[in-house]
Amino acid sequence: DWYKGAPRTFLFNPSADVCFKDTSQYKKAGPYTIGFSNAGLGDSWRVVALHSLEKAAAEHKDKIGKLLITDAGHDDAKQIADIQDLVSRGVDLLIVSANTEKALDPAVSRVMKQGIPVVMVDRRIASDNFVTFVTASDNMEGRLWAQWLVEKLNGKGNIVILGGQAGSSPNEARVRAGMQVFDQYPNIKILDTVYSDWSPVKGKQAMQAVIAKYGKDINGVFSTHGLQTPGSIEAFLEAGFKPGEIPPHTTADVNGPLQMALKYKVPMLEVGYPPAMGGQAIETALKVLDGAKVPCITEINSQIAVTRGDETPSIRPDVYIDEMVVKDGPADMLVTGGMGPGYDPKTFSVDYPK
Amino acid sequence: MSELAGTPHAAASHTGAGSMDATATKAGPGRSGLAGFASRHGIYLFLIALIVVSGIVAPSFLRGDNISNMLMQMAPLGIVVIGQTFVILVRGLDLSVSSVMATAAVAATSFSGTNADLPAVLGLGLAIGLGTGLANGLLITKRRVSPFLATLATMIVLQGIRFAWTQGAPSGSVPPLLRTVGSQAFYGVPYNLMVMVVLAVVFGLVLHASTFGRKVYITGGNPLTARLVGIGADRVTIACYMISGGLAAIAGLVLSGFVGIVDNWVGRGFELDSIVAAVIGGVALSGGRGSIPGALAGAAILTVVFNAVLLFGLPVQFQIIIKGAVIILAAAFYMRRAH
Amino acid sequence: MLTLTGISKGFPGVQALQGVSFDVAAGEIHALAGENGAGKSTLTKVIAGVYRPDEGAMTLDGKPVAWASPGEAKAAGIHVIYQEFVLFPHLTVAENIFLGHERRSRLGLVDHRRTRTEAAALLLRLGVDIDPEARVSELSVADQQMVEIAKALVHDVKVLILDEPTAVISGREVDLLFERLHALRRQGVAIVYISHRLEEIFAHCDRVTVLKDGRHVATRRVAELDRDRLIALMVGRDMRELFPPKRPAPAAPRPVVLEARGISVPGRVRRADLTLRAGEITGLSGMVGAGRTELALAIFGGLAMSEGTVVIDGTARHAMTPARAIALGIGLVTEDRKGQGLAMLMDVAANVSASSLGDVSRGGFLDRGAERAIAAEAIASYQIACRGPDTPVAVMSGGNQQKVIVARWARTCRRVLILDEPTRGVDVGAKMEIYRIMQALAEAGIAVLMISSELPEIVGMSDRVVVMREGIVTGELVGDEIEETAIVGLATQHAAA
Amino acid sequence: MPTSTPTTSALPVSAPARGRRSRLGRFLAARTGIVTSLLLIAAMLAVGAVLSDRFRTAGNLLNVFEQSSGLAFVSLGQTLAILTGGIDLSVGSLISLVSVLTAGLIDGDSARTLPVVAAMLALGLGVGAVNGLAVIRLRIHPLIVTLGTGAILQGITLLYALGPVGSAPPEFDAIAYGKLFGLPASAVLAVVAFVLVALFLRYVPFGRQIYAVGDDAHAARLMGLPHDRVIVFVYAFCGLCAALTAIYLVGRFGSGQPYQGANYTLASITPVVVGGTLLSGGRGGVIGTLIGAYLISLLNNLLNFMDVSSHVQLIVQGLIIILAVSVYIERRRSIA
Ligand SMILES: Nc1ncnc2c1ncn2[C@@H]1O[C@H](COP(=O)(O)OP(=O)(O)OP(=O)(O)O)[C@@H](O)[C@H]1O
Ligand SMILES: Nc1ncnc2c1ncn2[C@@H]1O[C@H](COP(=O)(O)OP(=O)(O)OP(=O)(O)O)[C@@H](O)[C@H]1O
Ligand SMILES: O[C@@H]1[C@@H](O)[C@H](O)OC[C@H]1O
Ligand SMILES: [Mg+2]
Ligand SMILES: [Mg+2]
Repeated sequence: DWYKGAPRTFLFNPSADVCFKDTSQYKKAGPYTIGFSNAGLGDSWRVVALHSLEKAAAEHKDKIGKLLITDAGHDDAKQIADIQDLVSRGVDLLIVSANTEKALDPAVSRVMKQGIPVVMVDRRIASDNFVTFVTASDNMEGRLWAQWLVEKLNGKGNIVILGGQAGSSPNEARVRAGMQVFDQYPNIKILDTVYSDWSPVKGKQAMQAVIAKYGKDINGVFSTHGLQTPGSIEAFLEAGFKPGEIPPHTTADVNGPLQMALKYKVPMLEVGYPPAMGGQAIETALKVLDGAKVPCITEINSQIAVTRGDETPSIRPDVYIDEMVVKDGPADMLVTGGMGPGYDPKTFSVDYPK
Repeated sequence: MSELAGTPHAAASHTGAGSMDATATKAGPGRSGLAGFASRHGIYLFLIALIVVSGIVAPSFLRGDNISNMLMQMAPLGIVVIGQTFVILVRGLDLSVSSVMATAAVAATSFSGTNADLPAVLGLGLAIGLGTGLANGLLITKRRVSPFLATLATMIVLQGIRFAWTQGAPSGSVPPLLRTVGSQAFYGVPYNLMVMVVLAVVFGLVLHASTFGRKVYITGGNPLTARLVGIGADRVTIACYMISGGLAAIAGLVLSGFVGIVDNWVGRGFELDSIVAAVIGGVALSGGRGSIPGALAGAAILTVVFNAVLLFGLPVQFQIIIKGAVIILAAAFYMRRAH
Repeated sequence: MLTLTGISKGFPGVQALQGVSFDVAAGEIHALAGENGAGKSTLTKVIAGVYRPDEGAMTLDGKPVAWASPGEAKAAGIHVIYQEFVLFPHLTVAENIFLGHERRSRLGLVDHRRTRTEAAALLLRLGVDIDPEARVSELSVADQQMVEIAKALVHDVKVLILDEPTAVISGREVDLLFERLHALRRQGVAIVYISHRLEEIFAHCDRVTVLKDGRHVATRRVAELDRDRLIALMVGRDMRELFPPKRPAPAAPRPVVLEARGISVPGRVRRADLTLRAGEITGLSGMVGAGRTELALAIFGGLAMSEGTVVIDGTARHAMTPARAIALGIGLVTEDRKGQGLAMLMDVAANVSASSLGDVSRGGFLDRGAERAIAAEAIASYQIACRGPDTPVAVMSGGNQQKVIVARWARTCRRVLILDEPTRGVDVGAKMEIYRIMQALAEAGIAVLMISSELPEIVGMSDRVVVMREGIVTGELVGDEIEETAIVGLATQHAAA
Repeated sequence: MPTSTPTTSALPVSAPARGRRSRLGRFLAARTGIVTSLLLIAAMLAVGAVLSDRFRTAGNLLNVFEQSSGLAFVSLGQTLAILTGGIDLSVGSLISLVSVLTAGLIDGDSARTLPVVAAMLALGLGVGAVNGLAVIRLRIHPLIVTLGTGAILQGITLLYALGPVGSAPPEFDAIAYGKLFGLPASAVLAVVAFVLVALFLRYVPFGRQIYAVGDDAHAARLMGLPHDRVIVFVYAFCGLCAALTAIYLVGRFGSGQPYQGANYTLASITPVVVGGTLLSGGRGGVIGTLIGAYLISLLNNLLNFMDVSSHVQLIVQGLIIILAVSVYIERRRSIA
């Protein structure tokens, strides 16, 4: 039912040459020691992504001798130290999900200079000093969301940008890409940009303030992920917006916003950013250590879903949100998790090589 | 010699025109009439003036839904401030409140998410809050760790436990009743405000009318006196930290109902904001001085300032800037009054 | 050298100095005498720039001066040894001595070796054996006082003021101090000397100025005075009038209420015994630092004792706590009013009821009406000057504050009342009132223990006197044995075993 | 600040100890913090060495050294504030402000490095001096003053930048990651700075007076010591250290971020107290802080090597604070 094909960003990419990296210099015999420097946990997306990575490592026990994982607790300074520590521990390859794109740049670039290949996942650094970046195209997400909002509003209206963590690459990239679209429409106005740290609670507080300021003048909310979207919808409801009156919202991955979209009749576009990229990072890492050619950006495919009747000329969904939602599922569930049936983040445990 | 009394300003007052203790009183000695009234009730007058001015500058400020919103935002802070007041009165402070809030909120989602769980949710939340308060109190009284460090340490430890418990991110949902309490209003009166008011009345009576409350003031006013008149100052102090922990847990639960989805950072910033509110409300960090109504007025001022900044069309950043200015001005005001 | 004219200084509730004039010449030791609270220390602090006088003028070397800070006075050559120590407990003895006048090397840096050796030399010159490397917090009170004195010898001072320097030292140390003072006098230093020990004034001082209740009473050449005339100037009346007449000793010995046996507090009290009897006033005397306060605190449960027992009405009590002591009917008026006795921000009613909250609460709630009624009664019967039960104690005068504390304990002590320096810093009127209360309590059958550093008070009030020295009880006097010389003998006698 | 509790307010009595203690005994007794920290470090090194031979490599231990320098720089200033019995809770916001301004104003252009760095150091100094002046003039507790100024600074930071801004010129890289005599440059600088301040505190009269003010501010005033100057100085110095930290972080991160310093406010206090400086002032020193900062970095490093989850790392960190501060409490006899 859903789109299962190759990444559209790859297929539809109009440029003649797609960037590829030769990784033969990193070819090595196993078993490998792979390090994963995680920016931090704290939201359900990141937990599933970590689990996906651990699961993939467990499936490759034959090749991976050791997987060393550190967690920086969303602290740039600690992540730099973690990366240094992982290098000290003698990793053959480093997977990094960088807390913020600029701050980790010098540290990650340094690792590459030392000849250790780095695979970025989900959050990249600002420069291109890595072998490849495993993602689901933040750019595509940002553009699709923006294009949809523009078309929903017939090219005229006021948008609030509800960001995640300021300075993290997915957030920055999605907003940048979205702005490329908005900038083409002079009658689209960005009222305010606020940040939520990917938290629904903070998202709600931030949106309450914005709604207090602009009220009914808000015509659309560009939310850079589904984690914070419920907070925004809540804030509208509390400000007295009735079902059907809440302006269109964008979202990704999370079940809660989908449930709310249906319940409160909120026009919504979901563009997936599957945490399954955690597992993909392991696959890609093994390719690199095998000396195989890899694309400079490894994108995995995103699902596109909208509320019924809210498709626009440019945005044709793969599925409708009512087909995608897990009606009685928990609000914080990741519908794009890809972890298979019976997965429960609370009890998940896998025997990966330590 | 190590608490406020040992610090520059207190010393300044020693060498200046008599010690602060000798002249400072709740009643503002020697002042009468309008000036005395203004000085005694300055905080409430300031709050009223703030509301009036905000209403004039931004008429939407006084709209029913805006007021309802502000009250809903104030309630969780107000609940924490009540506890913080107890702790500051005994010359302490509690930095662990935000961690308690988040942990209690996370705990609330670890059941099936129905109203039947409420007793368990409340019980577990309170256990976390009271347990943390007990740990703080014991460290402070028995191990003599400074309140700042003791509560900083428990804040960090609790955060670690929370992450270990949730494996990184909380999931699940809170009981519907908590949802209602945290995010609904009854004819414009938010339920969470009602919770705050009930708690304020109960703990206001405890502090201002009960024997225990008197012991709190004596312990904070002069710990040595407290000891020598047979008041179990240690037990009183521990109880204050437990009150703070317990109320923080309740605030965390209330706040968890705010969005229904809980994250690891419910209550982030409350540790400093609650101290700020208390100080603005006239609770002295040197202990023994302050009241619940004053502290709540402080919380209300913070909330109103935040709201007004937005309605005035100022950038959000001014919320923080004005918060900083208000706290310094308020502290300077009380200092001046004490002299 | 230094003259003061018409100096006034008030504190809320007290006029500490009123139109006081005073002068001290180079090469003179000028004594400043007066009762507690007469204003001696306040005058000192005005000279030192700690307080700015409300009125009056000051000249140094003929030039008018008005200090903006203690630093200015210091720079002008005025050095004060304050009654309360100005020492830094975490710094070493040597550092304390040279603080602000650091010994430097050629590079201008602090020369710690020189600081150490010079401090050692200085202490040697003073004749005391104190390790210059020790932290001041490790020293005994007497040694701390010697460090204070050593500090004065470091600089070239024009005016040296000593505020009761001998209160905590004795014997040889006192002699050494005066040797130094005489040397300084020869060098032309102007010395102001404050002491309650009149014999010192007569032995060493040139002139004496007497203050009373903040006013200048007289300035005389010491040679023109004798002891009685000086006392008359200070007190304005015969000392004996202050005290209520002693009650005759009863025919049968009074029953023992409390017996402290072999009480030790590490470093402060060694195996002290003390017996208190119903209806008797026992005076506990000794030099400041003798360990009287600690003995009292240990009995009351306010300080942990390392050995000993307290027997109350025949029952031995081991783990005493203040709460238990209060329940047993013991009360303690502490020596430090502000530091230990009162919650300064709270009102009279709250301070009076503090030790008997149970009496004014019902079902866990305070009965404010009952509390105010009790306070009103106390205010009336002890003649406490205040606006009423709601007056914050902070605005009251020292004597009235003291009466509030006495009122608190008079309510709850059924067996024993301990008063530690109950009249320190209170005026004559309040003093008499406190004596009267003590006597009344004793008449009501309560065992009263009065700790006091004032000999006349001990002599005037006590039925029995116990004397301590360096943590040890050195003797006991009854009836006619009670007189100043006997007490001083016991207080300064060297500890036997 | 409310660093003490009813229980710690003890009667000011202490045992007369006339007996002279041995030099060494006295030296060590005055440095419980340093001794305990060094023992802990030794224990960690032992555990780590047994655990993994990669842990005990010079490279790893030098990395730890480098990792500690950011924290060390802020804590250096914080130590002085705490020595006077105060505290500076504005350092985090000041770091954030200086880092966005430094990165934003230089924006990769080496020509601007000198003037901007100079201006930023002056800014740090100035903000700190304002803190100090507010403490003495308004007579407000430093905790409140710096909480307030911290909020104001954070607001200003966010007015300037909501997200990451600017970029560091290449020469910043040398401070953050470069080597000096084969040692991490930042760490060498940190050690030099600490030793200089330690010498200052010990050998310059003003340094001794900082201790005196923290030991007993009232007595310091009576002695005519320059109490007010000491207070203004330590907060100004604290601001300067925060600005230095920010500039170092710009080098390490290559850009400025508006929440860069947030973690440092409370974190800057830990090495100070772990190193044995009393929160109540008057006792301690910067060498303890330097060791404390190294200890904290080493702890992180060791826990990473031990594969301890980040959650447990937090718990251990909290417990270390408790352990450290309850070792150094001054034992005083108190009423009851
Ligand atoms: N800082 C102050 N605040 C309020 N009252 C004060 C202060 N200092 C002194 N007093 C009061 O001023 C009066 C004079 O006190 P002062 O200390 O000068 O007396 P004194 O002659 O030195 O007494 P003593 O012999 O007991 O030392 C006393 O009533 C005292 O309580
Ligand atoms: N080592 C010390 N450091 C600081 N202050 C001290 C020290 N020892 C005593 N004091 C203070 O000096 C004063 C008198 O000393 P202390 O209380 O030891 O003597 P005491 O035994 O009470 O003497 P007294 O016999 O006069 O009651 C008290 O106020 C006490 O707090
Ligand atoms: O990429 C983002 C991830 O880093 C964040 O933590 O969760 C939401 C995702 O979109
Ligand atoms: Mg005096
Ligand atoms: Mg005494």
